[in-house]
Amino acid sequence: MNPQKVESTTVDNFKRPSQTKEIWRRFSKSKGAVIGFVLFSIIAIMLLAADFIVPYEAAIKQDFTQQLAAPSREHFFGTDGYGRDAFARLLHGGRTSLSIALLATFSSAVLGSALGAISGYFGGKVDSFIMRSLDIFMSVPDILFTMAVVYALGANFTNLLFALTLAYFTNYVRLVRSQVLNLAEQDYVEAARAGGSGSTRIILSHIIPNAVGVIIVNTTLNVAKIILYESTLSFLGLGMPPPQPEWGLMLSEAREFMRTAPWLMFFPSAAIVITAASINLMGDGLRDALDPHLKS
Amino acid sequence: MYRYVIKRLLFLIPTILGVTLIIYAVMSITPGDPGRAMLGTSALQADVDAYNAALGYNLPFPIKYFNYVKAMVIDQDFGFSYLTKQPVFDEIWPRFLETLKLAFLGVFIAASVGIPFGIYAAVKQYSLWDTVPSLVAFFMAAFPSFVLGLLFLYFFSLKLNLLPSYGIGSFEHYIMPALAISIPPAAQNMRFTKSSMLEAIRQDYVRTARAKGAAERTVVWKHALRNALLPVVTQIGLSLGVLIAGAVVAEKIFSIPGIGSLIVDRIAYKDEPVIIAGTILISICFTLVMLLVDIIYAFVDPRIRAKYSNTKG
Amino acid sequence: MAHTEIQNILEIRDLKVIYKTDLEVVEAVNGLDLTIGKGKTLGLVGETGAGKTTTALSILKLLPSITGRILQGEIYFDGEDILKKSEHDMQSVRGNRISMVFQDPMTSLNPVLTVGDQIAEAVQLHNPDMSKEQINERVAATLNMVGIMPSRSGDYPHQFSGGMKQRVVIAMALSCEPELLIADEPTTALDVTIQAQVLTMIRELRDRLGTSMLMITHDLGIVAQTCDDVAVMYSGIIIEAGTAEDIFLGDKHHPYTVGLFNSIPNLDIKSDRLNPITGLMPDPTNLPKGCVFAPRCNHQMEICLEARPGVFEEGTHKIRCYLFSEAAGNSKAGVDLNAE
Amino acid sequence: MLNDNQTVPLLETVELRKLFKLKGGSNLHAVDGINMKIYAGKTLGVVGESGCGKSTLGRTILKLLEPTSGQILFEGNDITKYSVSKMRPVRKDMQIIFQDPYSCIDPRKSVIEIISEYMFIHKLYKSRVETFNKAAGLMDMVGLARRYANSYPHELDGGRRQRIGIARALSLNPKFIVCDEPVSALDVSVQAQNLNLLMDIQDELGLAYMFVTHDLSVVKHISDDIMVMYLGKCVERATSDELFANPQHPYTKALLAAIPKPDIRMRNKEFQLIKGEVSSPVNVKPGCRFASRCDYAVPECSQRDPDFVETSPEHFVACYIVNGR
Amino acid sequence: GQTTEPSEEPGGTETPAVNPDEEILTIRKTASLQSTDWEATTNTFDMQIMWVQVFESLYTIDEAAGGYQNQLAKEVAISDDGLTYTVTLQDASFQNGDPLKASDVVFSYKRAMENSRFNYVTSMIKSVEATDDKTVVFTLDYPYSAISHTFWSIKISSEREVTEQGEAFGTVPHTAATGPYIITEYDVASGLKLKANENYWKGVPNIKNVEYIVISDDAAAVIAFENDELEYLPDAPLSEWESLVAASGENNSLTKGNNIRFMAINYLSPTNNNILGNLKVREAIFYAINKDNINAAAASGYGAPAYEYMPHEYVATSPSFEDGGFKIYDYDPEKAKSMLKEAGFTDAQIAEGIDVGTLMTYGAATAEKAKATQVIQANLAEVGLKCEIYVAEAAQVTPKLYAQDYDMCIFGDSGNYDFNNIRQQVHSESTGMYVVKYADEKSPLDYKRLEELVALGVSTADVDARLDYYTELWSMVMDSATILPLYHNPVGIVWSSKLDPGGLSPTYYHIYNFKWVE
Ligand SMILES: Nc1ncnc2c1ncn2[C@@H]1O[C@H](COP(=O)(O)OP(=O)(O)OP(=O)(O)O)[C@@H](O)[C@H]1O
Ligand SMILES: Nc1ncnc2c1ncn2[C@@H]1O[C@H](COP(=O)(O)OP(=O)(O)OP(=O)(O)O)[C@@H](O)[C@H]1O
Ligand SMILES: [Mg+2]
Ligand SMILES: [Mg+2]
Repeated sequence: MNPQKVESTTVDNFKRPSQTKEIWRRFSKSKGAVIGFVLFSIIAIMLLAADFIVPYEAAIKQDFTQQLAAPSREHFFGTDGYGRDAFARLLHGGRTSLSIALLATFSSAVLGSALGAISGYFGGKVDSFIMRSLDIFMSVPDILFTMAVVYALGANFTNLLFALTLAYFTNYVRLVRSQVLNLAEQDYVEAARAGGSGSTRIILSHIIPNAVGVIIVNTTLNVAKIILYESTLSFLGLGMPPPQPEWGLMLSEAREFMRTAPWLMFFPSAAIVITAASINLMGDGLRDALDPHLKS
Repeated sequence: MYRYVIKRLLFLIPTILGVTLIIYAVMSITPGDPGRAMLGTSALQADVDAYNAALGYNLPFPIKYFNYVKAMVIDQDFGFSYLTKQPVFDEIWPRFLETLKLAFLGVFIAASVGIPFGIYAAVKQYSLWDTVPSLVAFFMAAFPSFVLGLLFLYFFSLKLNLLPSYGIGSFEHYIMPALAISIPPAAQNMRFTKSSMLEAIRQDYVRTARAKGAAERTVVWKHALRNALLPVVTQIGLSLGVLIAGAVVAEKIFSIPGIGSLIVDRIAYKDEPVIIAGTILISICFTLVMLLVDIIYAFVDPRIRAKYSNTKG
Repeated sequence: MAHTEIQNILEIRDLKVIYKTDLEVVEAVNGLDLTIGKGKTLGLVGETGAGKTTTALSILKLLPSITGRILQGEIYFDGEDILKKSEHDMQSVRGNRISMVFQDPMTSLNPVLTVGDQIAEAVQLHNPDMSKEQINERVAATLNMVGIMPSRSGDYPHQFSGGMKQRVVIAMALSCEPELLIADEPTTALDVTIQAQVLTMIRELRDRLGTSMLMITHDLGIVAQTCDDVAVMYSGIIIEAGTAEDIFLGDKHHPYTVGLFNSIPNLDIKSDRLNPITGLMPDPTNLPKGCVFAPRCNHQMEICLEARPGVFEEGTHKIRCYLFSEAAGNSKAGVDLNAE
Repeated sequence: MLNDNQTVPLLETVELRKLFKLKGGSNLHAVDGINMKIYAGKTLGVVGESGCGKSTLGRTILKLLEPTSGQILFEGNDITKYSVSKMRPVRKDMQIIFQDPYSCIDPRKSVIEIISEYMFIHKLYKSRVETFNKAAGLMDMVGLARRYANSYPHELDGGRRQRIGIARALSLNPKFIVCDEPVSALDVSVQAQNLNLLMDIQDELGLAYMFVTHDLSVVKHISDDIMVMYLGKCVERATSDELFANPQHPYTKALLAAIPKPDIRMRNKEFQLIKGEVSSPVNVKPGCRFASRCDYAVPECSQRDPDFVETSPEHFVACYIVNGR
Repeated sequence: GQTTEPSEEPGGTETPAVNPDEEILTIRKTASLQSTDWEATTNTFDMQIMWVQVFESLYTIDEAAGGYQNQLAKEVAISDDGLTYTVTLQDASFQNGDPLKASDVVFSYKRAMENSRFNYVTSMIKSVEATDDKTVVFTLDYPYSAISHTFWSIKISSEREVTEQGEAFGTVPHTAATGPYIITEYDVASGLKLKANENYWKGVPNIKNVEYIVISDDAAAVIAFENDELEYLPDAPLSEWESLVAASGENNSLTKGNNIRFMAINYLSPTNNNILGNLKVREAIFYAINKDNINAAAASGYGAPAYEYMPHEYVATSPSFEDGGFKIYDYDPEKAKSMLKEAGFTDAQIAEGIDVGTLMTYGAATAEKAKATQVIQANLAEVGLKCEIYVAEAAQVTPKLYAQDYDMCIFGDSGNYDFNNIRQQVHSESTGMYVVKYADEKSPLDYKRLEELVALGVSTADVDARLDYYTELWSMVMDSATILPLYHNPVGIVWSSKLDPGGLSPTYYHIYNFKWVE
């Protein structure tokens, strides 16, 4: 064989033709997923560009001459009990809500996946210890546990993150553990061992990349759940400290003006529902795109 | 099978101990003490200390934990509320039943609405019966219970004056809270049932049933459904957790004397006996429900039943 | 078709079936003609994806409702066009007059119902007047027939071995003494010794009940040992059909049939190399314009790439290939199968 | 068929045993005292029904499973007790090809990456480019067009995927390959293509195969020697021709009789059936494992394991009847 | 959703036929009752029931009349030195039928004096003795002008019944009180029910049955009132006040109440190099605060800015800001900024924002005190001061206040009907002016003089003299810029047209005075 020729036919061409493309193709075939993606993109862009749309100042600037004003050209979504612009608060509050949700999702995914991987991979005593502890841990209803933690540590960004992480990591432990157990049974893992791969290499180059799809899907769907959960916590008075706007807190504040200024409740509700729904739509689309079973 | 059930019931013991430990640990990092909370700022520190000492509050954590467990195990005594001096059990039990009523009503609605719609959507995939409910479910699944609760309150009590806005007693009192907490899980159940059902309908044995000449109804109800419901049963069991979270909120909004809102309120007073006993009670309930789910599972699926009857000891 | 006397239990004409998904259109069956004589067993042979199962499902009108679609054709069962029947009418045909045994015994039985119940259901569906006792007797008799103790009718499928499950499936299919039995690769999932048991049983029952049968398989050995007639399927088309003698002993063959025979190692002759067909089946979402086999054929001619060939008939033997059609002349006819 | 000068087998097992511990303390006898020899450049076919321990045997020989007892001698060295690191160089010489073309390769890696993986593990070549060139060469060898180098497995059909597995197994220049039903999942025409490929490679590189299958016509076609397994035990072993010409164990006979042959003279002829099905390998009792299904069984059969006796040169049978006790 | 239209029909205008014996008076409660032992009730809602309707004390309060009056005490004789109070009891009887005896009073006082919670009203009592069945003699350590408040605070219970019930007392319904209403049901699920004490020593109450309904959510409570499910709604949610006014027609009242919110600054806080130790900074903070905005946010604008420690209208000895002559720190952001400059901060530092630490309060995150923190935070930001908000439950905040471990805090104090109350707050060894510990070397005021003034005020019954002392005292406190009264939280009450509440008592209503409208 002629190495020169080989170089020109394969090696130079060798790139990682991403599977992302294929996944994207399938993802974009699903109407729901595209709607979700577009919606979420709009939301994300608006939140990212919040500072350009309306400055943060407007979200915390109190103006008692404008207390509880109805939606108008000046205040698209009206004003709240402090005369603060509800539109600005919604935009900037979304940033808080979403960043907590994203961070909490991320940290719970990392913590849970690590524990799940350890449990699934090492098996035996480690596995039963982790799983039994988890059983006990999970028998305390999330909401009570999270509330106790937030009460104990005080309500602020970090503690909220911590509490949400603790409430959500358990999903991942089970998920990743079963993935690892399942993947470890695949012939290609055996093949890698037959080729002389060590455990580390197998985990890093075979098990993790294959488990990642499922984790990503789960993670996406979890973002929506956490947004809802977080708003519930806020509603119970365990959310972010004021004056920082946050959707759940806005709702919680709006509750007493339910009859005098119903729009204050309407817009954050809509924001939560639309965001959560759009993420769910994307998650479903992603799951279908990543799952070859549903192809036919 | 019964060996398995006993084994699972025995696992309640470490569960209770673990739950107690977790809650104790969390409470021990919470600032404040019951004495100060009860006696107020103007009380002398010495009095506060005496108050705490009388409660056995100042003991070191392990001893306190041990004493608690001992009392619980040996005397089935959960102690007295720091706040009301009532025996904890007397205080939490009626509220627990209230929450249970609400949560199970919620489970019932979530299941009885979600499952049939899910089945129908799967059977009539891509028809109006699928797309419309699926879309509705999509949005409903994204509603936090408290938003629903507030909206219901606004429309049904305030605007239409159809339903009572607070309290317990008649069936009407439970309509709004039960709906508020069960609609999101109902939507989840519907989505879950639908995909599970679609999966089941694809199976070979369903095709076999059709090939036998079974009518579509038989195929769906007799063959596909029982298999499709297996994962749904688990899902419903798990949704009890979601419902309990919803119940805390609903209890607040609709003024229902439930255990969730009780625990929330008592956290503010560091009323540990109530918080711990309440949490244990909910955990036991949760564990039992999960056990029930497994038993139902075994009941419906002979393969699982066989697995349990084979594991001896 | 004015039938005065029907000799064929099943006649399929120019059947076209597609699967339409969001992403693509699979042309699974592309103008298939098939005939099964009364009391005969037809072996339908073909590789994975040839469209065998699709054909079988079309006969029962059990194609996946959302994706599968019959585009054209007629399927005459006992002189009546099945495709014109309503779903309700089909229900009395299925299981009663035409039964089907599916490929995989492990998944063909409902795991949560007892075996007895599943057989009883089949019986009851087509004998609605039967009493409970009568049905139970029938179930017991059916199980007996396939060599399973009737006392096991209360067991669940997971308590049975693969072979027993497949026997149950067959028992179920035969419990109403259908006129036509479709067996879709009834033994592929089984070990050879069990396969032999099951095949023996099918043969016995067929002979005893006088059932006509469509035996779908990719194993030429099974065809040789069980079938009267054979149809070879490729990419949704029957490319060669005839009596078993025509196919196994005849001297004219479609090049694909030749390749198929050359691919199986012969137990009797020791050869160093096999002579398989090169290449793969065409993509069913993108079929060639001409003969579907042309891209792999080593007798390929220009015309093969342009249009589908017609049927060459010689008695009972039919071949769809230009090698034998008048248009192409007979110059290359007589590709020898038995080139030993 | 064996040359006298090939006295040292490439691979030999002595009383190799692999038990799986099941929940509840029972043992599953997957491989139960196998003695076998494979010589360089030769193929040993292993046949037997599903679950009889063929795959387990293959995996145990490669030490992908830890043997319970017995010895594995590779080129005369006992590798049974080798540690993971000591095994590593040996792995270059012993490879495996799997049955399922769908699960045997990592779906997230491109073809060239899969084929190169082993070479990277053993750092056979200095640079990436060199390794990929080698891999491209292997693709040529197994008849995979180079344009597939950057494809992902799901874009390929089963036959091609199987070839990726073959190329990967060959990448380390092994001396011995366990082929665990490498063609049974494929269509006959593709199966024939791949069988030809395996035989060509053997001729070219002088490899030894242990060829696991349940398809007797395939095994006859490819093997020099054949071993028939039943419930973890070897019941008969002989050269391929000898076995087909002169099967002795009742099970082997039944197995051969059960294969449907593409010969219409056999139409509607009775199969020679054996009753029942393979029993469970859990906590097996001593005695011939086949006794319960055997028409010729005598009481002794179920009392003590029959010895593995050489009835004619290179033809071994474990049966009281055949061996005349 | 607007309720401002005057055209809207007020709910319940029709006069229903009332059978007074069967009609049940329904009153809202936000949470279930803590205990049936008056000593164990810690929140206003429970005290409104236990301290007024069920139990009685030697004195009672009539808010409408603005003072203390005899209740179980028929006559009180005070010795000249002001150290001995001889109380003659009414011919009253307990709900269990036992006559009220002096020994019951002694028993009740002794029991309360053992309870640390009542330290603030009992610490001056040296002894309580019964000289005969109807006479109780109190001996004090020092003259105590606010003894009336003590006589009101300590409720009298039946020695026999309390002793008999032992541990269970408080956890079950009982008849150990003398009040007009008897608890008939005390239960989580069925709530709290009272019935008229037919043998009440003052005469049979008009309203026979009372039911307290637990409604934790304000919106639900308003809806319930509008739907005629509640007849009396004390502490009506102010954000819904307009709707309630519309629904109740004439039957509503909005009063200033005796509840004031304060902001305290911990001059000892180490935060930012003890920045709060700087008087100018504290003054700047006070000048920056806009009390009107706080009122608008926290009390929906129905409250009033506060300047005093006690509402002058309620307590004659409380100095009024109009003529007290003490600093009142009216909103003046410019002045605040200049004070900061005086304190040595540069314009750059002010523009950048000066960290003054945490503003703490307790309650729910959306409750009124938390709202006040948000307004203050915004106010401070305007003048270049940065603070963080910490809102937590009382169990967590109270110990911090006690330990004086905070920077700034907002707390509420409801009046004890005498400015004298301040004595407890300032003098007590436990805390300073509730939360500011003045008895310290670094004290920003002459704390010795402060104590002196307290002592003087406590021991004189002369209202004018006490007003003078307290004016001086309050001026000192205000000069120190450590405590700032913020706003009066108003009390809104609405009631059904079926009901005649017979005069208004915003804090402690007396159901005994209520009547059904015929
Ligand atoms: N539900 C479906 N949706 C889309 N395509 C399908 C579906 N079922 C079958 N196909 C495609 O239709 C073609 C014919 O499939 P069919 O199952 O009829 O083949 P077969 O001859 O039975 O193959 P096998 O031997 O593997 O059973 C194949 O290309 C297959 O991929
Ligand atoms: N990891 C394992 N744990 C427990 N039992 C196992 C394990 N792997 C295989 N077995 C059991 O060992 C026996 C032999 O299995 P093996 O896979 O070797 O059979 P096989 O002959 O290769 O069968 P097939 O033809 O189905 O591939 C079977 O009964 C199987 O269930
Ligand atoms: Mg098929
Ligand atoms: Mg195997």
